[in-house]
Amino acid sequence: MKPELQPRRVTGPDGQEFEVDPLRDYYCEAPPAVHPPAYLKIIEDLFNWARAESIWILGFGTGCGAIEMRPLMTPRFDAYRYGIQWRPTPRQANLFVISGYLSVKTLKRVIRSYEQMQNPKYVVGLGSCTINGGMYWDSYNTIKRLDDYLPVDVYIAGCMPRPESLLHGFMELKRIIRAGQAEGANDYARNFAWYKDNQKRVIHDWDMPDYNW
Amino acid sequence: MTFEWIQIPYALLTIFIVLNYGLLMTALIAKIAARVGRRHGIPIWQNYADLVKNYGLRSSITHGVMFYMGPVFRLTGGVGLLLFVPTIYGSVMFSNLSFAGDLILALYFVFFGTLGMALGAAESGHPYSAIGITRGLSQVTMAELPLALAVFAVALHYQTLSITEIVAAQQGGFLNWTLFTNPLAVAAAMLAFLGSMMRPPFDVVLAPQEIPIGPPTEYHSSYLALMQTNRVLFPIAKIVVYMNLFFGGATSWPEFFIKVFLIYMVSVLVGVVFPRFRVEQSIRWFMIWAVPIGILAIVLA
Amino acid sequence: MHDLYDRLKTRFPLGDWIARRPDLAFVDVPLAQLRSVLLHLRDQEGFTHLVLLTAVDWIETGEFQLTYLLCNRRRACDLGLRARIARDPASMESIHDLWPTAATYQRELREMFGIDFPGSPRLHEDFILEGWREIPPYRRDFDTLAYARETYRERPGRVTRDPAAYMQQQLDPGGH
Amino acid sequence: MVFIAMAAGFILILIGFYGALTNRNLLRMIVSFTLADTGVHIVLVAVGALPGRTAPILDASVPVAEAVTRIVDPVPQALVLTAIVIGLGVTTLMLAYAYRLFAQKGTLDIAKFTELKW
Amino acid sequence: MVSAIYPLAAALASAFLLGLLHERQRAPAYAITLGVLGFMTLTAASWVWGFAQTGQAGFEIYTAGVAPPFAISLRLGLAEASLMLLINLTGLLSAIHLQAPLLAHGRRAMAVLLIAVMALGGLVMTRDLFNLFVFIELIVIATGGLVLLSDDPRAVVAGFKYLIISQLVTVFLLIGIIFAYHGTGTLNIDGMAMTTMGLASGGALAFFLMFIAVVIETKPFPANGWALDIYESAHPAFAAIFSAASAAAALFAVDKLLLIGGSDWLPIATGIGILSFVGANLLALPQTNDRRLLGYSSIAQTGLVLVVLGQRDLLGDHTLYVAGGLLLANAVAKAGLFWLSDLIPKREPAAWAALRHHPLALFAFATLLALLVGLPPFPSFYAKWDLVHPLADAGRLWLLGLILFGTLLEAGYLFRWFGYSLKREAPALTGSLVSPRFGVVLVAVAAAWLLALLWGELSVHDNLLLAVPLAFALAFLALDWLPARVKNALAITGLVAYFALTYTDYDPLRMIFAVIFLLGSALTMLAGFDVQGRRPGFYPSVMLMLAGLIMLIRATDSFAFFAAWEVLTIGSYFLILRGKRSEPHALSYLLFSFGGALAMLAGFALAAQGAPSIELVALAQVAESVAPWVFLLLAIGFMTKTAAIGLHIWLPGAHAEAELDVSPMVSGILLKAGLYGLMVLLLAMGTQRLAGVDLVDLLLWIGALTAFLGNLMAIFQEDAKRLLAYSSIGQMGYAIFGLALMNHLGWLMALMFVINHYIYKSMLFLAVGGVARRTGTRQMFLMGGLITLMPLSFIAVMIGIIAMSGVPPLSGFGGRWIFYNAILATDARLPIALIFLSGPIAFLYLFRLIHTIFLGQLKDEHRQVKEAPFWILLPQMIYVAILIVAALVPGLLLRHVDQYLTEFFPFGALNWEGLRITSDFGYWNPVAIMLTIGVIFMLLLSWLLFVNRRAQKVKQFNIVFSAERPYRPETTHFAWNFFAPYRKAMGFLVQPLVTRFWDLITQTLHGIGEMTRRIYNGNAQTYAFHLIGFVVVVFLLGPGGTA
Repeated sequence: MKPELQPRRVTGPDGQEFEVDPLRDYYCEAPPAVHPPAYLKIIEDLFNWARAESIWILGFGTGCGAIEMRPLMTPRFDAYRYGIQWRPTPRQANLFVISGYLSVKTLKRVIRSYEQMQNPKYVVGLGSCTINGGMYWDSYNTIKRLDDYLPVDVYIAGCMPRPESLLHGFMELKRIIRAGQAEGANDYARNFAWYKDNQKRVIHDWDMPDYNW
Repeated sequence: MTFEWIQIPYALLTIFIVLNYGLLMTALIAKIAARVGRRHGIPIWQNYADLVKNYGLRSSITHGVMFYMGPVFRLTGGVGLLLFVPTIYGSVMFSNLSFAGDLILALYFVFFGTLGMALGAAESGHPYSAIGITRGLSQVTMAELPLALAVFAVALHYQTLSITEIVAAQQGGFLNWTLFTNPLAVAAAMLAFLGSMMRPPFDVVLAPQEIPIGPPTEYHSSYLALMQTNRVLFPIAKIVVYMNLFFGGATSWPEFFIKVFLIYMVSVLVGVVFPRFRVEQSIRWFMIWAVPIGILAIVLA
Repeated sequence: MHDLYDRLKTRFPLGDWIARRPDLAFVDVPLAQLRSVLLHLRDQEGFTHLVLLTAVDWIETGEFQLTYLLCNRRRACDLGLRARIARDPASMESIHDLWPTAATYQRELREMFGIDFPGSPRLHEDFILEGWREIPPYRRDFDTLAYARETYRERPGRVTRDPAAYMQQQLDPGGH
Repeated sequence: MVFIAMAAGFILILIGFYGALTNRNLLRMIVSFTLADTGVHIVLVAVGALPGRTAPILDASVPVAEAVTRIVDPVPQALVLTAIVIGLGVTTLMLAYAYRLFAQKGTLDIAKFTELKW
Repeated sequence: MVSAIYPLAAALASAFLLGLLHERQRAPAYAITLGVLGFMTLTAASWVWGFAQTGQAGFEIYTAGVAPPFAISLRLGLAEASLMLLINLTGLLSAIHLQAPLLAHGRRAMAVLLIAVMALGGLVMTRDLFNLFVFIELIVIATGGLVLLSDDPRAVVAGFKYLIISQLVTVFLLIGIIFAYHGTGTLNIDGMAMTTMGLASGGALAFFLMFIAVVIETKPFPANGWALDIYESAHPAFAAIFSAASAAAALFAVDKLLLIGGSDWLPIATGIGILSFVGANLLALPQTNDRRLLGYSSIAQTGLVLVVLGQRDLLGDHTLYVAGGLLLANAVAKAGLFWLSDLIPKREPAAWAALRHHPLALFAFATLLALLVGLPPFPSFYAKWDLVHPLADAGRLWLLGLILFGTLLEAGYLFRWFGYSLKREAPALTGSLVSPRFGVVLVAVAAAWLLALLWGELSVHDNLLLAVPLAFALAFLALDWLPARVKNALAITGLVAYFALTYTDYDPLRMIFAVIFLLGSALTMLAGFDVQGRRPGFYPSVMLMLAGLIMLIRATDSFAFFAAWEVLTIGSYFLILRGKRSEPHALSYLLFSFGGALAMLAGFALAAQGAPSIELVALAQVAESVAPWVFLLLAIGFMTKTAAIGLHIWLPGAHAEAELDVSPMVSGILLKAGLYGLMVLLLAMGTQRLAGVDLVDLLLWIGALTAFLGNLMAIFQEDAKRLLAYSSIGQMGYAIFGLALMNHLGWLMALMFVINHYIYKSMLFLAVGGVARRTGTRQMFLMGGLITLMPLSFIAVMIGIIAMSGVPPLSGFGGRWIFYNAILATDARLPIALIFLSGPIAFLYLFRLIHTIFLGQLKDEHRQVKEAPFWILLPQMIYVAILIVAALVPGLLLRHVDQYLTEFFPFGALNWEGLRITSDFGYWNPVAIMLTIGVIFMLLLSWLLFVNRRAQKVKQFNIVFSAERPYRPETTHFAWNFFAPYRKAMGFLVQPLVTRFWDLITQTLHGIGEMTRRIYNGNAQTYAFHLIGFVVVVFLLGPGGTA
């Protein structure tokens, strides 16, 4: 573990000495909770409609696919008209597009960012690499199955997929959302132990709390 | 003017109208901007979807009490400002709570939301929030100055601080508007207006790439929804002040809609043309261009 | 560029001159002379830019070959200096004092090849591989495929084909 | 007569001052001051007598009532005596000082005794 | 009444008798010496008592039973008796102090001491020139002997230099005497005075020589190198005699001679005096030896008395009172200080920190310094006041200015010295405090207070010492042994009781100040309950300050006002000096305040036009020719206290470095004194024009600039208390601006600022102080995230900043609203732009204050910090309550003030109907605003609570950090250089120009002092040259020049 995360002795201003355990004192340790849908179906439907019509993508390009997503916002493809836009912070984003191959180092950041998004949240795997490793199938440092680590709602195959197929993927996601089937966040909470196990298996220097609030 | 209970439903009605108008108008403006770029742009009801979605998010976190109250302060500021200013001139229904205070109340209440928001954002402990607040506060101190000068010039001009009386003095043809009777003050005020609208070239506060969205970095879910509501209400409330002071106020809702839209478009037009200033650049810009006009306005008033 | 070789030759014992392009050449340098050649090139010959520092694992001879690629901006030419060091234990003099950027390359080489550069700043911090526990992955005795198989779960149904053959078959199933 | 005495006295005073201010040797300074003192005494004697007055003897020729304006005040003469005595005293004291100063530093140069300054 | 001959004879006889004793019988010899000195002292005391009781005039003593010119006559009057008492007492006490060296040197030394004291007394009493000469020479010889009592080997040199000078003096004196006699036919001073000396016979020259010889005995600058050497090297007890008794006697001799010279010679005496006063004080600035410093001060004071003697034509019979006040004050103080210096192990002034070990010694030091500087209630204070007034009336403004300048210089180095004594590293005292050597110091201290009482009684003004508040404050000196909590309770009770007793006396304007000064300070002092132990020195200081404040608002004439001003200045100085690192700041505070006070003194003196003092309301009737100057001087005086820009540099350090509960007092309460002064001034004098400039307009600009720059500087501070201090500067600027608007609402606003600023600045200083106490730092960037640990402090700060920034619904908004209405009624437009700008700037630093301390990231070492102590929180919570009440019903107090102001500004009053407040321009309904905002806020909050009911509370590192995680809180807390972009844009405005300006001035003064004192090169001959040069120059400028 990094030295800054190890417990340390600190002297307070009154001379009293005490221990600070960063992981305990600076991070929330609560596990993720399963959040049920709204009590009234009609309200949940309204929410699902809104969620489907307002998809905010986290601006985090994890691999080479990131550069392929730019055209989506150009006049030619104009994803805005589907209510899709980018947000710079995971707190405000709903959709995490894993854009291409995912190295272990990046996976750690992806997990952090994913966990900082709010329920409901969606993951789209973009390109072959997220599905089975693609051309990095024999790499020492690239994961092969994204759904081992995060709940994935939609995969978009291709290397790279064209913007049209991306749009298609997003439409598919919208459909799932509207049908109330995009419950990845709750799945993640429910199968938290399994996901963590998988994540920790590849991330050897796990230096963060189990769940990054 | 005194308080009567009937004013509460009237006020709610005002809020309802302005909120819906604002949601549609901002979408429309985004759509216009998109059309300029040969895009389709967002659907006209996009803002409703965003708002509902954010209210509908299931989970949320909190960094503490002030974090919780920040958006409440913010929206209170917006709603309060809207209610403290008479919306429609000559209408008893839509004079709202303007009996509580005059122009000065409106001028200072603007800061209420800013302060609360800054406190809330700061409690998140996020350095980007703090940087955003620094930038915002630094910029707004200088941007508000021409407005204060212009307001002072107008108050001198009409010898009153009551918004209703100022609007009354501008009735009877558009040549009576302050815009024409005191163009310097209006010029100063409109420059200040650009600075307070969080649009380019004065939007470095939010700088989405550099300091992810600035002060509201940590805000999400219903907090964000409250702030979005305010983002719709507050500029309109501010524009209502401008409209009343400089553009003859509005005697009916259609006139209100048109004037608000046009005034809003000023900042949009400037925004799509100019690139972004850094904070110190915008401070200097206000100091060199806007403040002297304001000073000229009060000296000549 | 060959005149450069002639000039250098008079001063330093150099190996063969391998010209890849008119503006790119490689030359072998004895380990002991490497630093002085680098210094000379930087200060006298205008090779002010360290383009990269990389290594090749010659497992057969038990050596690493280090390549210092320098660039002369003014004359728009690159010169690669090659030096060989023992593979085990692999250690090399650090040149971060000549080019601060070298420190980063050296960090990478330490991580990927396990070459030590004593004195180089932040050398032992993780660079790309966080929490790596095996032997350095670019050493040729590291079995990448086995490691990947063992570490990352595969998705069944993946088929690997030779691209040329596969396209041939797709475009011309008859095999004409 | 009075004038000559006065002139002599002043010349002595000036010589004394000159000597005291230009000689750096303590003893020479002291001697210079005695010269000046002597000059002062001469001047005192010369000036102390008021012209046209009688000796300070109150008898029939000088009624007590007019005495104030008619006699020469004896006090100035007493003053000279006192001054001489005091001058002697001061000179002695200075010599004693000079002795101690010499004992301290082994020199009589006044310019060497400047530890106290500013 | 004992005849004057007896003491002289007793001394002389016993001096001879001592010679009969055996060399080894030292103790009896010493006993005899003390006995004789005691007898002389008692005799003198009986004389003083007698003269004072009977009011009898002085009488002549004919030694030979006949009238002059046949015999020597002595005179004994009240003045002579007092001086004799002074001289004999000094001699006695010095003899006690000199016990060890006297016993070591034996009977001869004792005889010499007796002779010296006798001769000094003789010099005072004699009316005969011959006798004068004899006594002077006796003094010379005795001095020459007594100098050698010192352990310092350098004393020998000093004595020799003295003798050389004496030789020259003797020559001048004798020549002068004899020629004077020649011209007048008498040696009797009074006789000579009666006959106008014939100029033809060189009478003027004769008198000049005589006069200059005696003047040189007063050690005038620059012909005084020898005297300084004696002060530095002689035994301190002898230096005490040399300073107190010799100077007094010499001055009296000069005064007697001036009788002969007549009024023509007064200007010369004045000139020499003022040169000495200013010159010696200037040279004292760079002194590093305490005794030499005292020597310079002694010379300066003697010079000042000489000035007074030179002003006999103005002062007339009052000369004695004035000169006596200064002379006795100096003598007592100098004697005391020289005696005290014997307890100090080292000779640099900083070594006086040794006194810190003993509160009594420190008290003695403070008393003696105050006596020396002329602070109330000491005699020199009355004397200076009475000196300055005729001077101003007679138009001797240069002299007046120089006197004030010299006084300021003197205060500068003396209080710097006092600062050392409290703040520097304290060495051990040499000798114990129970020894007679310290006992004599206590006698001096007692004498100082006695003189204070006496001069107060004698003055035409009120006796300050008997004023109830001051007496109450001084009582705490005696109670200093009590535990702090008891004293605190006493103090609070006293304040509240005084208010209860006197609250009917105040008009609404004064009522506001009375409430703040009495009840407000009582409220702030609740925080004092937090302090354990005795807290020595705190209560006298704070009560002194509050006494000054109360006396200020109760004062009706200029004297009482000025005295109160000085009292509050000195009290607050002691208070500020208590802070850990406050030494330089306290000094700069004192110097600015003192300088301002001197400007006020000049202003009052100008205004009084010869009267001993002037009713404050009568300022309105000051003659038109001087009125603008009076206004200017008084305004400058008041603005040093409100820290107007240019005069502000003392404030940040002084307020920031003060103790936890002192900062709110000096900021929230003390600053109001300046505002009160300005109000009194503006009410009485209104607008004044000088050189075509309306001074009130000038004030308007100063106010606006102060508000702007004060606020601007505040936002760049890293130290929380400094930030608040700069903010105070800005706030005071607002208040000055409001006053200078000179309309109804402007004044109302200023008064509202007075109240509001008191409340929120006290609250913020307490809150920040509490935080600083708990976290051990004032640097804001070292704090952060304290909201959860110190929630109450956070609430106080939050309410404070909302109120202060003027955001509705709290009370600050009312101030802004009145402000806007006020400026609408004025024609001055440009300064308004500045004031507008400073409003939002205030917002910047306030936010910074709350953000960097309470929000953001909590630091490792602060994780277990506790909430501020109860007693520090209690006043804050009361302030919060007051703020909210004041926001809801601002009319509670303001209404009455509004009404009262109508007397002075009939137009523009507010209209208070129901809950609504209406002005000529607008309206405002505080309750409606509060309710509306409250309701909206609560509705939205409950909505959010409902929607967010399942929010997860997270910890401080659970933030979005670009997919990384924070490493340490200190690298995550964005706090240092918080307004960097603002600094880039506006930083050029906060160059420390003013600080540089004042630095330059002090450095120049120091430099001049440093350069000039090189003339004292230590060589006796050079000193002789100085003397002769001095004589020649005085001659050429005086009688020689006119002839």
